[in-house]
Amino acid sequence: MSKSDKPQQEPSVVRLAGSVDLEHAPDVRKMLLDAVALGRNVLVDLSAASYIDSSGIACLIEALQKARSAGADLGLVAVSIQAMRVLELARLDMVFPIHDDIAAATAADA
Amino acid sequence: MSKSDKPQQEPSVVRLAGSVDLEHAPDVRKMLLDAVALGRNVLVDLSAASYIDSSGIACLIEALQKARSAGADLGLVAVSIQAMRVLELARLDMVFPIHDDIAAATAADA
Amino acid sequence: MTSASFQVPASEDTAEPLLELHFTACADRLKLIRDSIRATARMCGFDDGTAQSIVLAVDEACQNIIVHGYGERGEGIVILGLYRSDAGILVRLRDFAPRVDPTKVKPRALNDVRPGKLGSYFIREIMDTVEFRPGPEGKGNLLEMTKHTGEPQ
Amino acid sequence: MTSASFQVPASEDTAEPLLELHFTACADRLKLIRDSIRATARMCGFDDGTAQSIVLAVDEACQNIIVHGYGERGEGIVILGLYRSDAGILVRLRDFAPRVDPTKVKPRALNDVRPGKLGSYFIREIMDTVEFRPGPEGKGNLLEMTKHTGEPQ
Ligand SMILES: Nc1ncnc2c1ncn2[C@@H]1O[C@H](COP(=O)(O)OP(=O)(O)O)[C@@H](O)[C@H]1O
Ligand SMILES: Nc1ncnc2c1ncn2[C@@H]1O[C@H](COP(=O)(O)OP(=O)(O)O)[C@@H](O)[C@H]1O
Repeated sequence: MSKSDKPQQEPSVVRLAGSVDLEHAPDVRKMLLDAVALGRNVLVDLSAASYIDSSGIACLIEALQKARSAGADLGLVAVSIQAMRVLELARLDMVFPIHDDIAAATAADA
Repeated sequence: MSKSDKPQQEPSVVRLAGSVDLEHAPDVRKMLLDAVALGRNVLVDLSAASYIDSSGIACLIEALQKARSAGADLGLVAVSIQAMRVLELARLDMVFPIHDDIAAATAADA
Repeated sequence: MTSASFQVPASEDTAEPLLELHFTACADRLKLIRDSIRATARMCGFDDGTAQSIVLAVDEACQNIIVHGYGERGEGIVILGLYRSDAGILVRLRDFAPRVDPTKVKPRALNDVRPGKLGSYFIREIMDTVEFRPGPEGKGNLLEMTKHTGEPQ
Repeated sequence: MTSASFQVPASEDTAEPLLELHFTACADRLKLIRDSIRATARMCGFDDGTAQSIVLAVDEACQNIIVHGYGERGEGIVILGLYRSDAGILVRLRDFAPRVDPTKVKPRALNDVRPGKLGSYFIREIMDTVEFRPGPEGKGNLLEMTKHTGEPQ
């Protein structure tokens, strides 16, 4: 995670549950961009996300880019095997910071 | 469980996994009747059974009747919520002895 | 031949087609459709337990087509249409087997502990309405079943 | 109108029809079909992980029909045929939308980190063959995809 500007601030946590897919992409996009707009680092908790497709990935990429251009970062937490396979397929597993759980993510950020 | 004839003998355990349905009924029927033919009490472990339908229930009823007419009994172990709902629907939840796990079934039998 | 439209539900005009499944009347196909039936029932507003019961009822009706409808005659096609209605779910099951005599489809008696005759009993216990009709153009059968939300299953 | 037979696969004559799904091209239908695709892929001999990847590829192809095929024109029908072939699975996806120009369906470049253009890239990464054809009788499109067992996904 980017430690540069706001090391003292808690990250915003966005929890995505169920299918992060074409049907839910509009809601997911809004949740992520709203979190990014707070200006802090964002952690996306995927522990309850059962399925993710290219529409979900597109939302994550857009939010990551918005976060980084604002000097913050966006990390993924508790990525399931299915989600990791999709991230790897998209060659994005090295682009997003990925953490086992919120505690690990917060420690990495501190 | 019937304690009458063979109190000293370990029950035969039949483990049904996956779908106990029309497709698998011939195999299930054979497994159950083979176990009943051993003459001991039979415990049917349903912990890995993900789905059961009328064909599966029919196999269980047939085996139960064969067991009882040979002076033994047939009990069910680790019945899932789905399987219990089907047994209740068939009004069979009071017909089969039902146990939480093998240990409880063996204790009940001793 | 390809159908570019859904079967039109005769009984509930306002019903919205959600999914239509076409498959061969063969026991090993049922595992392919159960999860879709469950997901469709959930989309119609049923809770997990009731959706699971609806899966059982539809599965049993498909089994009856496989075992009794086509039976010894071998495999035929089954078309399962799932519709969202104002009241809940409408299920339409079409086959091309000989005509069913609805009076011969008798669920077993309640206290009858025997293997068999359970399928149609489950169907009637779970669903709110169950109706056998002749298929369109006099071919085969059309089993229409409904289940309403807001009722304990 | 009701189809009493499966679409005949043009490319693999020996392919056995396992399941055909008909649904409206609408984003909320995809959750109804994913589990059936997975179960069908498993029946064709794929392990869990590969079956899950096949689900993704087919789902993405359906999304493209919803978003780009029918798109602004509103909803149309999608027919998804799943077949077991000697080699593995054959997927046939039929729509009645305007003809797709296959040369315009370009997966994104590998190192291009942008939202979008991921779907067709996933499809080509996961499946072994992907072919756009015109639909029968010149109506709509027929996307044929295959995936072979015994290969690392
Ligand atoms: N689709 C069908 N086509 C022809 N006969 C049917 C059909 N469904 C049910 N039946 C008749 O109704 C009877 C009861 O069905 P069911 O309760 O499912 O019990 P089972 O399948 O164990 O006989 C069957 O034995 C059969 O004679
Ligand atoms: N079924 C289709 N009908 C029409 N155009 C399509 C279809 N599938 C793909 N395309 C075209 O190919 C492009 C790439 O598709 P895709 O990789 O899924 O990315 P995206 O959907 O994010 O644009 C689309 O933008 C569209 O122009």
